[in-house]
Amino acid sequence: MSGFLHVTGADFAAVAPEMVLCLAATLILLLDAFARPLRSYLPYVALASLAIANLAGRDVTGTFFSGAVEVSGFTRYMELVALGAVALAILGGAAALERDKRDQGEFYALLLFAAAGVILMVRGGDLLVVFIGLELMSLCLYVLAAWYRDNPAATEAGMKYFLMGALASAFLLYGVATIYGRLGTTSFAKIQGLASTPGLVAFDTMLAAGILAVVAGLAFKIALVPFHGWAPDVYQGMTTPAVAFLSTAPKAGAVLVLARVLHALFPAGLGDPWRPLLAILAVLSILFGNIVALSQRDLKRMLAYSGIAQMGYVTIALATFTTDALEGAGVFLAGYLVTNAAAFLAVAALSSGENEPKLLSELAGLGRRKPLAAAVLTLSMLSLTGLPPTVGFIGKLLVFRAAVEGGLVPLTIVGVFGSLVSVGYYLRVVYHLWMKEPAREVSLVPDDVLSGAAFLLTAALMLLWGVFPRALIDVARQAAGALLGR
Amino acid sequence: MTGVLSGVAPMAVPPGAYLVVGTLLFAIGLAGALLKRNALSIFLSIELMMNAVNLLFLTYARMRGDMAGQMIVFFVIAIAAAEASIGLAIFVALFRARRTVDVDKIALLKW
Amino acid sequence: MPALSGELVVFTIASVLAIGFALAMVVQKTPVRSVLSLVVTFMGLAIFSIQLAAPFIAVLQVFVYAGAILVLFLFVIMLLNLSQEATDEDTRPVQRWLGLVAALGLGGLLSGAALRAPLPQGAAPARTPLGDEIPAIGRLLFSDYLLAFEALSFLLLVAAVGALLLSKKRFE
Amino acid sequence: MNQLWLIPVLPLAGFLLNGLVALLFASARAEAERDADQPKARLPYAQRLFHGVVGVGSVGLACVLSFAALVPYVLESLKSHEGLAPVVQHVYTWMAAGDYSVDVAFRLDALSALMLSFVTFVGTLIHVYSVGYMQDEEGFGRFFAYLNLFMFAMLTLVLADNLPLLFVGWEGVGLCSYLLIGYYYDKDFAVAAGKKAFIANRVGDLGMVLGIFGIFALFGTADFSFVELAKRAALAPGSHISVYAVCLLLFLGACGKSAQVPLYVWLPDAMAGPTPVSALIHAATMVTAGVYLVARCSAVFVLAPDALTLVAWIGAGTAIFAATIGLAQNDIKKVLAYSTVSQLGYMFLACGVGAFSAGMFHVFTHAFFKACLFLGSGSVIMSMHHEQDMRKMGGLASRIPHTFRTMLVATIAIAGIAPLAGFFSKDMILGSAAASGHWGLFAVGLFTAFLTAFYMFRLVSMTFWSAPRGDHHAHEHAHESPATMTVPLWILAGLSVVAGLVGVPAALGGSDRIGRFLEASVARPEMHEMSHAAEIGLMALSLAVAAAGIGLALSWYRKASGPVEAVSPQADAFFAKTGALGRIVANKWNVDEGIEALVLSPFRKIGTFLWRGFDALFIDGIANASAFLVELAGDLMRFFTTGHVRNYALAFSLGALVFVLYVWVR
Amino acid sequence: MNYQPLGADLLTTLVFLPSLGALVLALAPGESKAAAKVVGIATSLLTFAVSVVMFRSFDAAAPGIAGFAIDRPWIPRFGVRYQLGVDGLAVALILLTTVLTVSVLLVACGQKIDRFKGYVAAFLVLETGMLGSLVALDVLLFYVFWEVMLIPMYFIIGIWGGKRRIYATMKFFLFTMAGSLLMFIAILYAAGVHSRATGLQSFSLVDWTRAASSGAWGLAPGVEALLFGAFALAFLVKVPLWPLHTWLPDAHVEAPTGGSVILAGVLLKLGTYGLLRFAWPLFPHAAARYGPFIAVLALIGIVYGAWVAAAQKDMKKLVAYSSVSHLALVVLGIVAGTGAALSGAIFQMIGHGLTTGLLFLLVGVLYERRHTREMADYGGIAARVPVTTALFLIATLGSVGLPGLNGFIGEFLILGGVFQVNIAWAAIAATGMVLGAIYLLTLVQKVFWGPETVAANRGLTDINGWELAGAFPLIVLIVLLGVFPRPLLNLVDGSVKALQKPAATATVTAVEAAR
Repeated sequence: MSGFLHVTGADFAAVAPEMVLCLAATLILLLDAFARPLRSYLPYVALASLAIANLAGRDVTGTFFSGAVEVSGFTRYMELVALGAVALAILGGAAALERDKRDQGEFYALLLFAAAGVILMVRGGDLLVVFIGLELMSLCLYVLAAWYRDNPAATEAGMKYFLMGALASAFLLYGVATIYGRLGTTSFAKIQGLASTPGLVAFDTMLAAGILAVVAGLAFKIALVPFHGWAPDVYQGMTTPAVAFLSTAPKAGAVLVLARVLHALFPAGLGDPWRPLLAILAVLSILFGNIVALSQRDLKRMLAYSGIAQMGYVTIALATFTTDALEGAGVFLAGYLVTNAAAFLAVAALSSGENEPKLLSELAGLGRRKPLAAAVLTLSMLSLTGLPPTVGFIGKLLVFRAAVEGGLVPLTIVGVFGSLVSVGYYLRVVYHLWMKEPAREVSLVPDDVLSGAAFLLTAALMLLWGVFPRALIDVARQAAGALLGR
Repeated sequence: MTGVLSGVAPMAVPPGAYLVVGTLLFAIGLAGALLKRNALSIFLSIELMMNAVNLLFLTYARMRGDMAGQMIVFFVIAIAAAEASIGLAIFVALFRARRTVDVDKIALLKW
Repeated sequence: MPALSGELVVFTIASVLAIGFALAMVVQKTPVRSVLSLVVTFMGLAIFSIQLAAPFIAVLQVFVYAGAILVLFLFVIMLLNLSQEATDEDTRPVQRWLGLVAALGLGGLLSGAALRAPLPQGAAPARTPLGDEIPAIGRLLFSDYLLAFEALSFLLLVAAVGALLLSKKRFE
Repeated sequence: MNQLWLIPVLPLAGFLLNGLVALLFASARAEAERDADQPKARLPYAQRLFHGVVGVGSVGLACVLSFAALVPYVLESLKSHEGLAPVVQHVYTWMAAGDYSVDVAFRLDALSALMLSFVTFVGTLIHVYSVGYMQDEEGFGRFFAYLNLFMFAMLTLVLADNLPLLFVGWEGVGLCSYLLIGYYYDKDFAVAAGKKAFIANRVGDLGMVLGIFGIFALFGTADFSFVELAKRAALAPGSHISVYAVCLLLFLGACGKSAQVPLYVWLPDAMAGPTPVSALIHAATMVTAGVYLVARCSAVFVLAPDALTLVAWIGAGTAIFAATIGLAQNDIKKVLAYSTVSQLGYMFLACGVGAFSAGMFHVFTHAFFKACLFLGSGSVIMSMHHEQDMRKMGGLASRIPHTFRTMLVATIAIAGIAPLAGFFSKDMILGSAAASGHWGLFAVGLFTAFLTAFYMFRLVSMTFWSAPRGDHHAHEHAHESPATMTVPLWILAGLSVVAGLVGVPAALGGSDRIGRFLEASVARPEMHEMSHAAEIGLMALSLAVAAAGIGLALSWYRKASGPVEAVSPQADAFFAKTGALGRIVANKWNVDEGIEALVLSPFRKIGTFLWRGFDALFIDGIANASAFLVELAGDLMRFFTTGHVRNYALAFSLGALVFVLYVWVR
Repeated sequence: MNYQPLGADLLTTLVFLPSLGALVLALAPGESKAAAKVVGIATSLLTFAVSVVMFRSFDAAAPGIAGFAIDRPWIPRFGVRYQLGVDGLAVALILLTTVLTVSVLLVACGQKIDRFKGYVAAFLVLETGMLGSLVALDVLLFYVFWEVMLIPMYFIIGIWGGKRRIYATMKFFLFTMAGSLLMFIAILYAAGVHSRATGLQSFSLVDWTRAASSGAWGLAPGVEALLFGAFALAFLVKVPLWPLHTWLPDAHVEAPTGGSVILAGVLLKLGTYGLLRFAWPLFPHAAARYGPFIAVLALIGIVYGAWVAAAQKDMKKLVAYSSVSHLALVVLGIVAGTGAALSGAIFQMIGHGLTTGLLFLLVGVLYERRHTREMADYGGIAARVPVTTALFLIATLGSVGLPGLNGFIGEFLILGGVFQVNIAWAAIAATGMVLGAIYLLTLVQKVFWGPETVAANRGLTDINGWELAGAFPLIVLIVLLGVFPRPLLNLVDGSVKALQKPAATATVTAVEAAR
């Protein structure tokens, strides 16, 4: 039983990243409101805060706030992913918002808050904290989804995302309640303690239902079939730079939390109903995502379905649930972050306006007009296809290898079939960019420094990690090891 | 993290009853979420689901004589309020843009 | 024991009310009525909270939910004056029937599970006057739940900003 | 000892020189006359001089070299009893892989010496002849380049010390015949004929190649030392192919090259090429390569008597078959072509009955008189301004006397009238056929002799005697060819008279030198000697038969004065009696039509079907269909995302429900 | 013997030099064609020079794939290595690759090509991919290069191709990828089995071959069959073997000249190379068991390809189908596995690369001028383009397998080797000689001989300097290899011996020595 306010400085140091982000966000809000002339510097403030948060998060480990947060290599990995995602979204977003005359301050602020939420969600050592982090993130995303609130599509996206999100939260909460009821605690540490002593926890129908509810709630954030319905609509309606964030960090966060939950409940490894369950989710997502993406004509929708499929591959790793598998998942997610963000930023740069539909056909002949963006988009398509020498290949390599080692060869076969199908639509983008003459002229925004930087950065990472993956793999391995305590 | 619920008597009503009621309310909320057409009504039903879950939390807490459940409920209520404000704001914006909040009329983004 | 029976009676009435009005909320044609019927349900829930030795929560329940949120709902409904809006009943048979299947199925299964699940009995010291747990809650908020509490504050900030932003008419 | 490899290499050099220069001028000409019609102009004198000198010079030099090499060799071997050891010169190792190792090595022995002699000599003459014959051609240089290349290939074939190298020459001559037949590349029939020749040859070469591997399998080597092994019947142990099969395969190759039934079809068409080509390639040298091959491998064939018998009968069949067709041809070159086929049949007949040296002897003599005939016909054609139809000729004897006389001599020679070359060789063949006891073969041969005599004198009569027909004007202006053409004619005519003397049989007091000379290289299976009396009897018989043929021909055509369409009433009357048979014969037994109907058109049809049907419809069908199905699935499944948020919620809940059930039942 | 011409070790230099040039082009601003010409030609020539240096200093006597071996960790986590090395076979194919790339770029300089810079860059990247897969000894590394090849080729066909280029390029991409993806899984599985069996985490071909030969791998027959199937499928699609061949005609027809040349010249060879390097040595028992089945497919392919080629009206399609037929012969030789057959197969790989490459190059020369590939649109142009005609004739004859040109050596040795194993196979395969003559001579006849029928051809210009420069090395090699095949045969002799040895133990010992 803990006394009154007995938190130490170490506790606050531990949550420094979240605090930095939240405070920076608040600062931005204030500047935006009261220091108009400084507005043009807001993106840089945001970026700076990211840098600071990153530094603040370095080499802290342990549990703090009496178990409310657990900081480890695992959570550190998530921090990097989240910060990276926000950075890219901001870099790419500035130009688009400028072009469309949309308020920016809150945009950055909410992105930072969302990042804080993701980080908190993954660091949470207690289901309650996880839930709060998740809600913090979600609320920001709801608002960002409806950012272009005068735009019918955007508001619709916001509405759909919000309603589904709320439903998912309810399910998640039900699961938390049940777990709490059956195990008497919501703390991962305690749950793991109970679960690791055999016979102590009876996995009866009640608990199973609870766990399932949690899985469903997180699968919704990851957008796995059949909990994916929102994704295409939201991607399509949401402002593109924000999608660059939405489609990466939250998914990654949800995946890691799921891994955390599963590991806490099944320290000895996934048992019978759960591994096949995840396998089913993976197969459904891979097949549905890839096949439906094939018939999409709207770029962002297509990328949404592709994202569903990509998360299917990650789910293969979850189903395998060995150190190698989680390491693979980590690498895959990092690669997916860079690649997907690059793709969406390129889409933003290659479109004439946020309110315009982003049709594949609009890309025709842009290879000549905007070589950099087009090249980056091409590269990311290749990476999503999983072709060497891009990071996409490395991710698939690790995941598939782990799955094969784990005896899930059938899953990998489904996976490669999916990849084969995916060639169809990923290369269609390339075809439009380089091999097709434009039907009509599209007016484009002039290249700006920030997005240019984003493009060079992502391109560099896609290739660098594809050719020299060692560093990335080592980090991911540490993360996985930290989670599984190996 | 725990806080023991200071002295409570053994429950008169079998806890299972509370759980069943809570679960039923959850299901009813779900039904509302699935069957209503008005965005607000749907969200309303979801709020009901949340409250149902709260009931479960309280029941478990009571059964275990444990504070944690109540604390969670406390937070959930707050979060629900926040959600509500955002959600309703979204609905307002939606209504401005589309002159309706009937979700069956709102399917611009599809397929 | 009469006291127990009394508790049981209260429980029964409350649950009938809660469930009944919950159902009413679902079947009501107009949003306003739905909201109002939900108020009753929440009252019932408040009663449960008291019975479950969580009076503070009960109060919150009444204040926040019934008092704040539902009122907010009513405001919005008025604002968009949805009362004129087309009735709220379902016109999509597939959705309706499958929805019922899902809801009833989950409800049945889960409550069945709830009944069958072996429930642990917590330690139960002698009864003390209500309200003693409020200080405990306060203490916990500033000790174990401090982080959550801080996070919550930012969450509310986001909610405020977001709501403000979304309901603004013009862009700057 | 001088270097054998120089002999083939010299013409090769000539080819390169001529070829490059010709190509240069050709492309310059193409540049000059772009967008314009290209007049067929005769080349400037300087160019013709260059090509002529290079062409003739290289071959002539090769000829000199080879005689320098072979004359001493021949004399030596004739002195010695059982012949001289072959001279073998290794140049370098061509390829070596696995169990196969092939050297580029040249060999001079009796056989190759014999071939070498007339190949180089006749070759040179024909080169000289061509200088005159081709003078008006704008492709003069190209022609000589091809011709030189041919000489290179032919000499390689003759001198090769192993079968693969021989095959190089073998294919090389095939290529050159393709190029030279198609020399008039803007004439469809010429090009088609060339292709036909090459492909027909390829069919043979298919057998040839497999035969070579067979030899490898049988003897462990393919250089001609295997002949010695074969003579000792020393087969490699455990070879997985029978001698019989190998012989058949090799013989298939020979059939292709030497135009035996059924692969003879290309040779008549080959006449589309310039006449010197017909003389050199399709009469004197290349077509006899098949006989040379069989003689080379005689020792092997002897090990498989059945194969020999087959060879004999194919030869005999070809001989009479081609002869019958020859009867009814009116194109002067076609007559000669079929006569060539028939004579080649004779040679194989000889080989088949084991008289390989007789076969080679006939090759030798045939080279001279048939070359002479062709060159003569060329001279005739030129004088008639490229008219080849004998029905439009007649009475040219006085107009072109040299041509007439030389051709007459050659005709007598081929008809087998003693003591000209043809008599001895043909008689040796018939003799050995009889000696070997194959009276059937003997009969066929005899009858063929009769036919040969007939159609050859028919040719002479229709061309030089009989009344002038056709274009009067052309007849008036018919003029004798230049010396570059007549001199070779006379030389060849002379040789057709004396060439036989190298093989005068003992019966006539000779000593069959050639037979003894060749013994060193070819096998001579045991056959019981006939008495000289019997031999002389046979000779008399064959002479009589030949005389009969000549007589009939003269009686029908000598004084024939009919119009173009019916030159000789008697002949027509006779053929009318033969009825359908006659028509079929006149129609070359409808062989080409048959091949077209039974082989070529099905081939084309099936090919098109496989392409359009199997590839495009079946395989691609499967590929495209599966792609289409996936697309279709996408186009249908996308509608699960209805755009109605409640459906998403429903999917969510149902998913949860189903999974709960799943988790519980597991 | 490890030369370091440009700082890095020889093989690394060789492989990445071209992409360095590509990088220069990519970063260089502007669309200057001249600059692109200089960079492209210079890079390819330099690469060729490096390959020659390698060839000169390569010790053919040294057994196995030890040449210039490099071995560095790449993904040490599970033992993926940056392991390069060459044997005679690889050296031969490398030389072919570098030569053909030079030719292609030279020809490109002489023709009108839009987005020239990208064109050159694509070919340079492609060269890196090809060379990489030729020198990679680590199976995964090989797979990486193998896939990298797809991308530039996809662009080459897709951007600079003909009318139906998109269909063609997608077909090419999907067919090839479908094959290789299964191989990918197979590789991972094999690695797993290997590490469990030997306790050594490695993707190195060397280790695997050792395991396979020493039986330490201990693959169950069924498993080995499946793995072999996956590998063989990937490579046979690339070859392509009947009935997996239908992508080839489309790809060839639609590809630009250079694309066809490289496709026919090198990419197809990488299929057979893969068979020789991986499928056969790694899974000897399965190869032995299922070889005959592949042989039957090959026999069908020989006849089928030739037969269909004879029915073509489009020059490129005809040549493409001829490739199907010729490569099937190579596969047959590989299956036969005797010394002669293997040498012949390898020789034929090179020979076919040169002859067919030249054929496509010359067809491209005509296409550049008349923008049609229909034979009917030509005819009787010999007098207009004498030089082209002469070159085309030589290429054709080389392809027909005329003795004295390179085509014959390969054909002869393959047939000879097959004959030792199975006379019937040899007999059927030999029909390819006849059929080949039929369709190729028909091609020459319809295009060059005959009367000049089409007026448009009167303005036809002969092959120009750049194109001639591109074609020249090929002609020279075609003749030289036909007359003096020994150097090449000796070069590959070591590889052949290694392949003949049961499960290629030579490889192992060699690289042991190299380490």
